[in-house]
Amino acid sequence: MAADRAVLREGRCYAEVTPDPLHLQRLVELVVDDGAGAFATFTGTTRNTFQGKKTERLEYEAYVPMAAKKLLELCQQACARWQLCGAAIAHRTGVVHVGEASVVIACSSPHRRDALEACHWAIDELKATVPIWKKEFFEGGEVWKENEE
Amino acid sequence: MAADRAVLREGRCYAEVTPDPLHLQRLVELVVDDGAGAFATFTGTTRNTFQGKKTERLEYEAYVPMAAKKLLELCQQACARWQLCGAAIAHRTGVVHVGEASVVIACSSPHRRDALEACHWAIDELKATVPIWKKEFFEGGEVWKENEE
Amino acid sequence: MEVRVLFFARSRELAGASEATLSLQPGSTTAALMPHLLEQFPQLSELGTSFVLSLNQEYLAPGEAQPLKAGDEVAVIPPISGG
Amino acid sequence: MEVRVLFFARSRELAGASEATLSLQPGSTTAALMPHLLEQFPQLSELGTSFVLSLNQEYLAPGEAQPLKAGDEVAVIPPISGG
Repeated sequence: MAADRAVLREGRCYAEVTPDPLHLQRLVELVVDDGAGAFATFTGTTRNTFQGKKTERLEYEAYVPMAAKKLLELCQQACARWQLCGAAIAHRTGVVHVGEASVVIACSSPHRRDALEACHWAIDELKATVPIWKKEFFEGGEVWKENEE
Repeated sequence: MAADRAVLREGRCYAEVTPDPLHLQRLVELVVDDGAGAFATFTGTTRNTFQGKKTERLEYEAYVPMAAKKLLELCQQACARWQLCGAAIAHRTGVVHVGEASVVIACSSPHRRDALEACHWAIDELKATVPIWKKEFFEGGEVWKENEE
Repeated sequence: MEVRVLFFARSRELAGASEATLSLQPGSTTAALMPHLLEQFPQLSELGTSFVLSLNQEYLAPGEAQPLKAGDEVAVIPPISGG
Repeated sequence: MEVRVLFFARSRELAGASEATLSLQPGSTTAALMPHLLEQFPQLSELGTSFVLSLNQEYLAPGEAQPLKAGDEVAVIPPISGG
């Protein structure tokens, strides 16, 4: 049976795919560093509407080992491109109800621009490269979403 | 005796100046909205070094009522410029030790770009306009910092 | 030789399975995969060109042909939508 | 008429006080503030030009002269460093 979760760590990088609820504070604690003066985070959550219709829930499916690998690579690229103390990303799988988090990203750096830019880049890059799929369940139907990237 | 803290709320905006420790999760909860699909936060903390010297602590001083007013205006400008569900900023005064937060910003929006851009703009604008001062206490001295903006 | 094939999202629904084993001639490349998969799972044709393949957890460029060996892991990857 | 003056950060250290009351001629403008303050708190001259003033919690542009009234609140604002 394929594993339903994975955690990869390397140096200042942390990547996780999990069916469990995500907690922002936990991801922030993974990038804490006394040398950091700035922490930037991004959390993606399930919204209550989809193209004007009421969203009932989202369901995420992941190619777990490859998604974790791609998430770690993403963190490593961010650390190579910006001056970061730490970068951590966790993506949830399974049912994610309205208001719940599907993805949490936390970056820390000595100066603010690095953490802020890395965090923004990371969510854009995740949507373009990580093998995870989202199915929208709304009033009257369901559909596999496709990212625009 | 002048008040040592202030909280201002208006519509989707929240601004606070306080001597109490700041908590990221609390600020995030202030911008929670089922219509939001994205939450971006920024936390500024005291780093352990200053120009190569070991930082002992930072001490922040605020023109409390004007700082709170400017923080609220900042949130309002962010809401006018980007499509946000909520914007909240809290700045701490008094002693802020290494690793502790001096400022926390949380923005939420339906789509990720708005929250991410507003959050980045907000910390830049805060540093340029809000009447708060930081004194660095390091090995061998102390100095009032001046933002480059 | 046998390779393991994983199906995700819409490809999983169309194939009616989350994984399968493909028996291929030794010396086969990744170019042989879709013809064999479409034979075994004709519904996959509904994907059209809206998918890519991965080999051992690395994306294959469309049209890229990599040699396969026994035990390789391949996945059918419809348009992704993480985050 | 009396206006309330607040000192912050370095200006507070130089003045040796966090606030003061200034008695000014009725009809005075904000241009009268610094000459009076420098008289009462000569150490403030060490600020040089590294400060701005605020009037009732709005920044004054350097050189801007606004009319003052009794009870107004003015602050001496050295270079800020929040965040």
